[in-house]
Amino acid sequence: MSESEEIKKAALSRGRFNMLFGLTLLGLLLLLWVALGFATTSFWSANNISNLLRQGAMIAILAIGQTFVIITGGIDLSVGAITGFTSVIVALLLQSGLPIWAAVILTLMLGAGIGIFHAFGIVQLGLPPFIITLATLTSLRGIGLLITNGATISITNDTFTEFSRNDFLGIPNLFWMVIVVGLPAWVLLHHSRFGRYLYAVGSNAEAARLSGINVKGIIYLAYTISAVCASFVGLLLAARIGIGNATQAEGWELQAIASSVIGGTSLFGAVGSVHGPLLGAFILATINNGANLMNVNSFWQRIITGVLIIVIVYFDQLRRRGR
Amino acid sequence: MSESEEIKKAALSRGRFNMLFGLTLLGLLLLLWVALGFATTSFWSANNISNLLRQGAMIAILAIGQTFVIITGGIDLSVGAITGFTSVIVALLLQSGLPIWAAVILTLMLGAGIGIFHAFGIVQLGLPPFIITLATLTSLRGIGLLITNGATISITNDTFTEFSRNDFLGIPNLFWMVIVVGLPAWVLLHHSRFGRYLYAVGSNAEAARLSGINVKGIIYLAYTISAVCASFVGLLLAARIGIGNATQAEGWELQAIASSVIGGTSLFGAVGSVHGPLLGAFILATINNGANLMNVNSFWQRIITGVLIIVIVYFDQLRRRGR
Amino acid sequence: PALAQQPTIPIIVKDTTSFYWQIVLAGARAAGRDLGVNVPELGAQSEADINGQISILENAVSGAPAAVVISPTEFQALGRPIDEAAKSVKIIGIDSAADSQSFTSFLTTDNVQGGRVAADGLAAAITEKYGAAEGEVALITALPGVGSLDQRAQGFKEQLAAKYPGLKLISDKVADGQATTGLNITTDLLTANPNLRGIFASNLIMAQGAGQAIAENKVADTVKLIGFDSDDKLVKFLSDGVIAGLVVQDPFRMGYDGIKTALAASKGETVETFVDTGANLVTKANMGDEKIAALLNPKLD
Amino acid sequence: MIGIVSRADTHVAETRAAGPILELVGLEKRYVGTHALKPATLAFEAGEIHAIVGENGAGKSTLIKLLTGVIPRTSGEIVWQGKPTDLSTPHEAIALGINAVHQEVVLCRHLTVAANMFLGEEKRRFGLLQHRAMVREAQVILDDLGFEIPAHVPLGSLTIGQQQLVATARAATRGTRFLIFDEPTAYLTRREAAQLFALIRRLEAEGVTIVYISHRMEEVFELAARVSILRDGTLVGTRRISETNEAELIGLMINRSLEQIYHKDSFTPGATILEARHLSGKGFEDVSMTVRAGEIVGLYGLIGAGRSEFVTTLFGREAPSEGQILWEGQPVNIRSPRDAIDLGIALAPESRRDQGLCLNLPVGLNLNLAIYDRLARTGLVSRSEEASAAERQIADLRIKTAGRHALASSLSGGNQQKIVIGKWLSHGARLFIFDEPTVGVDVGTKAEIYRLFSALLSNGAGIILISSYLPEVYELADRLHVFRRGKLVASHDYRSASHEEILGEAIGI
Ligand SMILES: Nc1ncnc2c1ncn2[C@@H]1O[C@H](COP(=O)(O)OP(=O)(O)OP(=O)(O)O)[C@@H](O)[C@H]1O
Ligand SMILES: Nc1ncnc2c1ncn2[C@@H]1O[C@H](COP(=O)(O)OP(=O)(O)OP(=O)(O)O)[C@@H](O)[C@H]1O
Ligand SMILES: [Mg+2]
Ligand SMILES: [Mg+2]
Repeated sequence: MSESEEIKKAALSRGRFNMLFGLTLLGLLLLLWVALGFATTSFWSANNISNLLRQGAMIAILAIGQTFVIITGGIDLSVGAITGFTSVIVALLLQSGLPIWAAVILTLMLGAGIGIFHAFGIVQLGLPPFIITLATLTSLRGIGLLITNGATISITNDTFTEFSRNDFLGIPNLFWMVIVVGLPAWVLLHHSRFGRYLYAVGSNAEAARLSGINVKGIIYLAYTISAVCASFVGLLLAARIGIGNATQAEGWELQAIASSVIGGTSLFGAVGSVHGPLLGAFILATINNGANLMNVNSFWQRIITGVLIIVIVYFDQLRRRGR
Repeated sequence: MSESEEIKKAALSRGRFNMLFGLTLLGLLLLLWVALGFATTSFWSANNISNLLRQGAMIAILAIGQTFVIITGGIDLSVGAITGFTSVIVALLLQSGLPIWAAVILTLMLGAGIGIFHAFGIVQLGLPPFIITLATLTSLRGIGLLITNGATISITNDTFTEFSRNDFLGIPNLFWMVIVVGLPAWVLLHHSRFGRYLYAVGSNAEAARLSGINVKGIIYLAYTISAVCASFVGLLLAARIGIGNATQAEGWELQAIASSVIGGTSLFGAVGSVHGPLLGAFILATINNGANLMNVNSFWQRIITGVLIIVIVYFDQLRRRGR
Repeated sequence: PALAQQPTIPIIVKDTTSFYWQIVLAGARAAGRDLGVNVPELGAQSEADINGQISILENAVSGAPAAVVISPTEFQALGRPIDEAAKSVKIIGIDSAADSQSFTSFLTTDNVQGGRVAADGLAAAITEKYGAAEGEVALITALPGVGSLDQRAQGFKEQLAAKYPGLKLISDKVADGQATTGLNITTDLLTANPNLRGIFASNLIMAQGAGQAIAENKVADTVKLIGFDSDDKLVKFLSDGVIAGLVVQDPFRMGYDGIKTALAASKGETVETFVDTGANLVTKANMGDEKIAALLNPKLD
Repeated sequence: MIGIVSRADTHVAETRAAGPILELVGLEKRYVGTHALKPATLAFEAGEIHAIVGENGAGKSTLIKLLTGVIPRTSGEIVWQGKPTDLSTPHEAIALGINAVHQEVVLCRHLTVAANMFLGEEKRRFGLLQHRAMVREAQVILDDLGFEIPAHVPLGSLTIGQQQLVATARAATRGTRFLIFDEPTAYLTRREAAQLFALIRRLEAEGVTIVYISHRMEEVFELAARVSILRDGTLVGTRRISETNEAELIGLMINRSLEQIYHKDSFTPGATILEARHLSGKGFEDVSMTVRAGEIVGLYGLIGAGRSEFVTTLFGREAPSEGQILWEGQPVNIRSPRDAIDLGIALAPESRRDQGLCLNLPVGLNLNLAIYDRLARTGLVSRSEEASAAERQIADLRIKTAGRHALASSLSGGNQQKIVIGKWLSHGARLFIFDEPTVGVDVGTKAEIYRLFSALLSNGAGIILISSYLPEVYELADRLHVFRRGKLVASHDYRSASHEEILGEAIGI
């Protein structure tokens, strides 16, 4: 199909998709939910909805952080490794007797440090984001394994571990954490100067520089946010599984990036939102949850996930072209 | 340093210094080799050099294919999955009694089919390369697991498996395969007009199209090359470990991309070569081989790999800027 | 309608992509057919994915099954979630333990014991060749941070220290789960340590890689390899003499008996609280035994 | 009239009195391999309009980049109101009140017009952006300046000309005291240029010092009080506008005299090459015209009149919605640029950045891009032919570059434009479409390009020439078509109508 045909087709579908336009990805997610409600008896049980909210929460938070980086035109491959690594750190700190608040703050500061290191590598050493974050991905797993000697550190602090299981106002704490991260992220990205500058840097770094924007500072900001989000997820993971283990969260970076891209973020930068990645993460979580409930063979589950990713993104593309 | 200066310097280092750039990564590789020669007794044994050449071969071939895709500004996350999947396919074909040449050809054709599907998704459906190849990554593993039920298919055809063990003129067959792939790839990328078109598409697809280049065709070409390389590696893998198993080659896509980037390819497209990724792959293989020979703790090995990646790419950047 | 009346007992394994767990699932499937139970087959996509298994457990429980059969991926981490789940359903554990008192019954191969069996097998093979249990040996683990693999390593090392002081563990390698990595590590071990006499590759995929390296370098005579679990590739290696021995468990029985016990427990019958399904050393000598042969060639359907 | 330079108002009196506002003392810039600006000493008087002229690659943009902190200088001093300053970052320049509208539109395509206009100086309340207030205010400014541009759309959806206007509006409203325009009218038509000049006069009245770079001499004479001439990186002189003339300036610029810029040989038109019959498409409607061998068909119109859309449709970039294209009398279906090129059509597009150049690839590759099927007859690219083809274009068009291996991005704007044209000269097409071919090209080279047109015509080719610069189409076109809002509203033979008539038809009065 030639581009002109594409344009024509887009024009034709404009009308039809104008309705869907308002629904967007949220509509797709709800559609999935309705379908699963018919297909299974247990999907809409309170219990399962809680589970679903819990299951999507961690990837959702990673995806939000990742989105900040992608908007600047970069990528952060290390988020999974940071999550695993910080789960070890917080476990060690808690086991050493530190109060929870201190352990949490120290862990988040460590996360910030990793993010700053990434930005340093990119800005000062001129390394491609892919390379520096791939290197920390490898190294952090190594360091985590080294200090634990490959073992798991159990967390005996029950207040800490119970947090991840409990609810507040009937909504799982883990999902509240998505809101706790998402709301400031939304304000920052869509309603603050820095958010604006993130887009500007991703769109045209030279133009941003000529406008007097501190481009390097913005890059530091983006990578720090991503790494802090990842270490925050490390805390949640440690609380949820009750241990610190350096090999956890393997491959979550790809899931986070996928959530972000499904949510409409462009890997070329300058396009993205906070709600998109959230929806992306919960769409992926719903696919898994639904497949489990419907007792789909786990091999089929992979195939279906792959196909659904294509279908969802394809329709999202169509809708956006039709806009 | 300002962007314009960088551009100017990059300009000078291109072309005339392209050769030198290749040589200097080669210099780094040789430096590693000399250092390892001093650090261990067995590094320079004929046996170990053979091993090293074998160990780097598969990632090197993946990296070459990947480079074609990256030069167009895309990415192929599916290469590891294709490798695992095609190792299953060739094992099944061989076990069904097909002669080797037929099994090989069918497998490579399947690989080409996957590549064409990727390009179809990108060109016709307008999907981002990241998404479509992530989707096939997931689905192919699922399909491979489904048809094998998670088991490994042993290959009883000894001619096939011995190929990966044997030498020709004292050089391991696996390394010959790197040459068999690398030489045509080099001619194609650096000496044919398609090579020029690949760069043009990666630099500015619209300008390329207005210059009469069949941009879609070039994208089909790039993804097909990458997928065929990956399925070729699937053949080599099956021969080397004597089994077909759908979960093999996990994470190799990242290793291939890393090799390519270490070899000077830019993830923004339009910059890359054939010799760069080769050197990148063998640098990574050398790090692992050396660490094994020196009996470095496996956890330290990860840390060292990460650090060395940073150091190597940093020095490479410095040198390129310094030109 | 028949299906609707059937009780549902999901089985949750550690990693659906590995052959070992497929045999467990096959056992469970067979039990489901024989006993009229609906058996959803669940599991994470990697033995290292603790969070994934917790989510799957939560999902399984919210489907209100008659009972749940689970093989906990990690001792500590699965403790609480299992306690939580046991509040609403009966939980039967298989293969590995968890930090929980809530199991109604537990069927396991002791992985630590499996590691000891491997050490014994390696010592025997080295003694047979060199006359004494002496010399350098190495250990290759597929992935870091996986409970069962760590237990095998632990049992192996303990047994070496306790019973075979002559065997020196000179290298303890952890790979990334890929057969090629096992292959490369083994080749490099052979290069760096010409006096190496034995290797323990502690799971299926590592044994395949290591076996290939032994075959490639034609050192089967001097370097004795012990693997863990089996498939036809490894059985061929064993009969060709490339591998000195395999430690095999009885995954089929674990799956079958797991469902059977769970069904009984869900009906309120009393069940045995602990069953050891055993780990056996298979060598070229005993691989023809009927019982062993059944273990080596489990029927998947 | 509202004071658009709000912050500068208070300084008017003071700066007027203070003499030179900015001085260069021995300012110098070297790139590896290029001495872009040789030590230059020059003083800008407060409140004056100072023009800078010079050939492509003479160093004009380099000078501007130095003054705005975009690139670091090699040596020399910049003195701002008597005090030497660093000016090592754009931020510093902006803080002093130095702003520029750069030659290439450097704004963010993904952001809205309003966001671009306020970039770096967002309006906030309680730390939060005031999205609506910014759009509203941006719209007020745009309307006040007479630019018909919506403030809420993404910048990337505008034409380059419109983007250029946004950049101008933006630079003018930032508390500017020293404003530099680097070829601002390159993409503008008469009407927009007039709006721009009005803006410049307004700024002048408010006491802003203006540096104005242009290749169009009449603009220099219309606006400037003084003019400085750069040649090959050297500042060769400064003149009061009242004491010089065009010939002297051109002589200083290119170091030789140029009798006439517009070179026109007359050929008897041959057979019809291409005919468009009632062609409609996105942006244009019911256009019919013919192009014959040996003639130049000129298309004139305001920004967005639909000329580019029309010719890119001829070139197969988009499909027409109605109508027919005939090639040498035969109806043809051109579905892609490839089809068009195979027929024998060549198009040098209007936007060199977006459509014309692969900026991060070498000059040589860019020049040869359209002819690789010829350079690789055996399948492999002939390195020697590749080199000689590129070298020939570099020499013929006098492209100023470190060599064919230099990246296209390292060339000055006008030299980049030469690549866009040069790419097609050796192609051997029968119909050449040049969309704004001389944007940013210096007078000397313009003359060369016009001479090349003659050479193409004498070989039996036909040319469609689009220009927003009326004198160019007026002096060169054998037949001139005027576009207005997507329609072909008038046609004239060579010099059969006056400038004013044509302009009136284009605007629609
Ligand atoms: N980033 C760069 N790297 C290397 N050389 C450069 C770079 N930018 C400009 N040059 C060179 O510096 C010289 C002056 O360029 P400059 O852009 O100042 O010219 P100009 O007078 O603005 O020309 P034009 O009228 O074509 O815009 C040219 O020879 C150009 O090739
Ligand atoms: N951002 C936009 N969104 C929608 N339509 C646009 C946009 N920009 C331009 N157009 C429309 O496209 C049509 C043709 O524009 P085009 O650029 O072809 O005109 P042109 O005569 O070549 O003008 P220019 O001098 O700017 O090149 C016009 O009707 C214009 O309104
Ligand atoms: Mg310039
Ligand atoms: Mg135009």
